[in-house]
Amino acid sequence: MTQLSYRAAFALIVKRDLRIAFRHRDDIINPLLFFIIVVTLFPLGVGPESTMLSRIAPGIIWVAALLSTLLSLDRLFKSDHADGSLEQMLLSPHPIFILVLAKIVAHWLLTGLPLILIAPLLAVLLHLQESSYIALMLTLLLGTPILSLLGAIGVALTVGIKKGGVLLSLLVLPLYIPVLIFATSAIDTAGMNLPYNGQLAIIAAIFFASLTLAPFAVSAALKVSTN
Amino acid sequence: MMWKWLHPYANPETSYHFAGKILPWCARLAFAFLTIGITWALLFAPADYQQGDTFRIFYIHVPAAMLSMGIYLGMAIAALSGLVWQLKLADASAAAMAPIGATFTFIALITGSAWGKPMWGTWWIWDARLTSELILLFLYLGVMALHNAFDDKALAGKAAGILALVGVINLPIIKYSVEWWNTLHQGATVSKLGQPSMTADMFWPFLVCFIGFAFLVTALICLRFRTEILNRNSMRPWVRELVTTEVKTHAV
Amino acid sequence: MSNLNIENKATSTNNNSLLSAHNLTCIREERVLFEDLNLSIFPGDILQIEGPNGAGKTSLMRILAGLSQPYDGDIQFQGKSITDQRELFHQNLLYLGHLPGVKDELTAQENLAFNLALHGLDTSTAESTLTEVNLLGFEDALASHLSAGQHRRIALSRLWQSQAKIWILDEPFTAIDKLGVEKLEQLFLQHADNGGCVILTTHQDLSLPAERVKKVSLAYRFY
Amino acid sequence: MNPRRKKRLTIVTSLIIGLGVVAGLVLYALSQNIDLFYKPSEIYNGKEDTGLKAIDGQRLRIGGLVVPGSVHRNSETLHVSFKLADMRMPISFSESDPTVTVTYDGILPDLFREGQGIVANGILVDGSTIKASEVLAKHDENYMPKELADDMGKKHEKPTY
Amino acid sequence: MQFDSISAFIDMGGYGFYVWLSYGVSIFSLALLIFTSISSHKKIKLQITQRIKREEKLRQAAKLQQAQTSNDNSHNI
Repeated sequence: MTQLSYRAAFALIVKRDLRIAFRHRDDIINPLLFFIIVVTLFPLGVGPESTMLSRIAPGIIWVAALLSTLLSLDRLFKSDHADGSLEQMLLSPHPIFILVLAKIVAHWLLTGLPLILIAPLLAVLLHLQESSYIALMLTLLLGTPILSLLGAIGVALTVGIKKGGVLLSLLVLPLYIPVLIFATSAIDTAGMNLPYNGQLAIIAAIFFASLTLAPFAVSAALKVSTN
Repeated sequence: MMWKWLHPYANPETSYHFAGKILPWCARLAFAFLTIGITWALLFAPADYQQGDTFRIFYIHVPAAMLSMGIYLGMAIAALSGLVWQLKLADASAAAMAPIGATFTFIALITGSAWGKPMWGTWWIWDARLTSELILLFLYLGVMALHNAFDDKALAGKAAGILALVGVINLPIIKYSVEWWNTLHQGATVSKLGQPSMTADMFWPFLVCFIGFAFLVTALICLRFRTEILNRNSMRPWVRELVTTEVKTHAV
Repeated sequence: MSNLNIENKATSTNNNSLLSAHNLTCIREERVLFEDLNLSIFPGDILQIEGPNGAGKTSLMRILAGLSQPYDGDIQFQGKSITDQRELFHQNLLYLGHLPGVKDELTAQENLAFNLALHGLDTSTAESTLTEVNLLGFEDALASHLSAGQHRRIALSRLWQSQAKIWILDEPFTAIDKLGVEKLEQLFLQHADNGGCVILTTHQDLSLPAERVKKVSLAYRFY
Repeated sequence: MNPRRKKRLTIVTSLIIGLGVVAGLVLYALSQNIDLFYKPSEIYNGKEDTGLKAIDGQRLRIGGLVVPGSVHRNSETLHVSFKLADMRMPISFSESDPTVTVTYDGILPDLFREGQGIVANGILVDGSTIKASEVLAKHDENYMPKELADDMGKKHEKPTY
Repeated sequence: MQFDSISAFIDMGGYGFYVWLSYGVSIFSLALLIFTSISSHKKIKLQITQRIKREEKLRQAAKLQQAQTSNDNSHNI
C-alpha cells in the first residue's frame, strides 16, 4: 500500500471540491450575485450622492463581502457531512488538518477570488477614491482568506446541529469584526493619502495566525461534530 | 493515562458537595463586602476633582470590566484542560462561567456608556477598548448559544470550549488596546498593584467592592457548576438518590 | 442492569487481536448505552453486533472505528491504542456507516476513484470494480441520477479493492437485493479467510455458516 | 529519522514559523501608530513620521490641548470656537506654539475645559481651521478628591460660559 | 458622609441620572442572573425526577412485554 504525500492528498481534495463546484455552478454564482446586489442596494438606500457614497464605499464593499462569504460557508462541510463523505475523509490515513486546509483553499478559490476580481468594478459604482483602489485590493487579497479560515471554524462547530444557520452567523461574525475594522480603516486611510502599512500588517498578522491555528481548531471541531 | 491521579479530585460527586459547602460562605461574604463597599462608594467616597459624582460609577464599572476578562480567562483555561486532559468537570465549570461573564461584560458596557455620556460627551464611541469589550460580549453569547444547541452535554462542552479558546485572542486586545492605540478611553487605573493612580480614600472602597464582586462571582460559579454537574450526571445513581430524597423532604 | 455477555472477554488481553476494546463506556445524551464493555477481534473473525433499536450498535461501531470518542475506555489496534497510531490504523480500516459517502455531483467512477486515491490505492481498476457490484454501464452517470441502492453499491464496491484488514460495516445490506447480499457474504468469508476481520450490524439473518459468525448482543438500558 | 517524526517536525516548525511571522507583523504594526490623530503642529508641517500634509476639505481627527482664553461661545447659538495646541506633559503653553482653530456647533462634553485634552473629528476647512462634527474630551487615569486637587493647584471649575 | 441631604444624594451633583442608571442596571442584571441561576438549578432537579418516573414506566412496560413473549428464546434483557 502506498502512502500519499501531504501534497498529493491536499491536491486530491482541492481538485475534487473544484470539480464538484463546477458541476454545481449555482453555488459559485449565487454568493457573487448576492455580493453585487447588496452593494447596489446601498446607493438606492442612502441616496446616490457621490461624496457620501465614496465616504462609505470601503465599509459597504467589506460588509457585503462578509455577508456573501457567510452565505457560502454552508458549502464548506455541510453537504459532505450530510452524505457521509466527511466521515470517510476523517477516516483516511492523512492528518485532518491537511484535508481541512485543502477544503478551505478550495472554498477561497471559489468564493474569495471571484469577490476580489469583481470588487474594483463595484468600487467604481460607489465612487471610491482613486487612491483607495490598491488598498482595497490588498485588504481583500489578505482578508478574504481569513474569512474562509475563521468561517470554517464556525461551520465545523455547527455542522452537526440541525438548525445551525443562524447560530453560525452568531459565532462567526464577531470573529470577523477585527478584519472588517482594519480593512476599512486601511482603505479610509489610503483615501486620505496617509500610509496604511500598520493596518495592512495587522490584517497580515491575523491572516498568518488564522492560517496556522484555524486548521487545528477546525479539526478538533469536526471531531466533535461527527462524534 | 497519566492524569488518572486527578480522578479522586475530579469526581463529580465530591465536587458537587464541595461546591455546595463553599457556596453559602461565598454568598455571605459577597453580601457583606458588597453592602459595605457600595455604601462606602455611594455615600462616603470623595468625588473626583474633575468628574464630580460620576466617579461613583467607577466602583462598579472597573470591577465589572476586570471580572469580565478574568472570567473569560478562567473559562478558557477550563476549556483547555477539558479538551486536552478530557476533564469532564472542567467542561462543566466552563459552561457555568459563560452566563456570569456575559452579565459582567454587559454591566461593564452599560456603566461605561452611562459614564462616557456626561464625561466624554458620547454614549458610545467605536474605539478599540469599547469595541473589543463588545466583541467579548458576543463571544460569551456565542459560547452560550453553542452550548445550548447540542443535546449531548459532553459534546456541547467540547464545542463551546473550542469556540472559547478561539476567542482568547480578544483578551490581550482588550487589555492593551488603551496602550497600543491612543484612544479616548483612559489608561488602566489599577494596573500596578499597590500603586494605583488614585488616593487611598478612593482606592479602599474600590477594593472592597472588587472583593465583594469576586465573592459573588465565586458563589454564582459554584451554584451554576452544581447545576451543570447534575445535568451531565443525571444517569448516575448518586444524582438520582440525591434528587429523590430532596424531593421527598420538600414534599413533607 | 447486568453486564454484557461478550464471549471473548477472557481473551481480551491477548495481543494477537486485530482490534480490541477495553472497558468501553458510552454515554449519549446523559444515557448510558453500555458500560465496561470488553471485546477482541482476531484475524478470521466475522462479528455480528445485535441489539434492539437504541441499544448503541451504531455508537459502538463508530467508537471502534475511532470516529467517536468513548466516555471512558480505550480501543487498541494490534495491542496499541488507536490514538497513538491513527494513520496506520486508518490504512487498515474500512468503515461504512449509514450514509454511503457518495457525492451527487460526481459520477460513480469518480466517486470510487476518489475514495481509492484517498487511501493510496490504485484507481485504474475502478471501472472493472464497478461491474462487481452490478453497476456496469453506470460508470459515467452522475450519482444524482442513481438510486439509493446504487449509491450503497458504489460505496460497497470499495470492499473489492480494499487492502484494509478491518472492515466495520453498519447495516451494509440496506437496499441491496438478495443476490447482492449473497455475493457480499461470500466476500466477507473470503476476507476473513485471508486474515482479515469483519464487524457488522444487520437486521437480516446471515446465511453464513453459524460457526463462522460470532455474535455480540447489546441490551437496551433504561439509564 | 522515521517518517512519523519527520511529519511531526514539519508541523511543529510550520507552527513556530507561522506564529513568529504573526509576532513580527504585530510588532511592526504597533510601531506604525494606527488611527492616530493629527497634532496641531502637524497640520502645518505634515505628519512627523511621513511628512504627509492634510489637504483642505479632508476628513481628519485632531487631538490637542485647549488653549486657555481661546474659547469663544456665541451666546445665542451653540456655536463655539477654540484654539488647540500640541499636547505635552506636564501641561504647559507658550506663545510660540502652533495652534489651529476648531469650530463646532453642539453641546460640549462636561470635561471640556481650558487646558484639557480633547479629540475632535472634522473637516479641514482651510490651512488652520477645522470644522468639527464631534468633540470628545479625553481624560487620564488619575483620579483624586477635590480637596487634594485644590492643594495641588489643579483647575477644576466647570466652565461657566 | 459626602452629602448634606437626601435630595443632594439623589441629585449626585447633577449626575444623578447617570449614576443611578449605572447602579440600577447593574443591580437589576445581577439580580436576574442570581434568580435564573437558582431557578435553573431547581428546574434540573425537577427534570431528573421526571426522567426517573418516565424510565420506571418504560421498564414496567418492557417487563410486561417480556412476560407476554416469554416463550420466545429472546437473549436480551
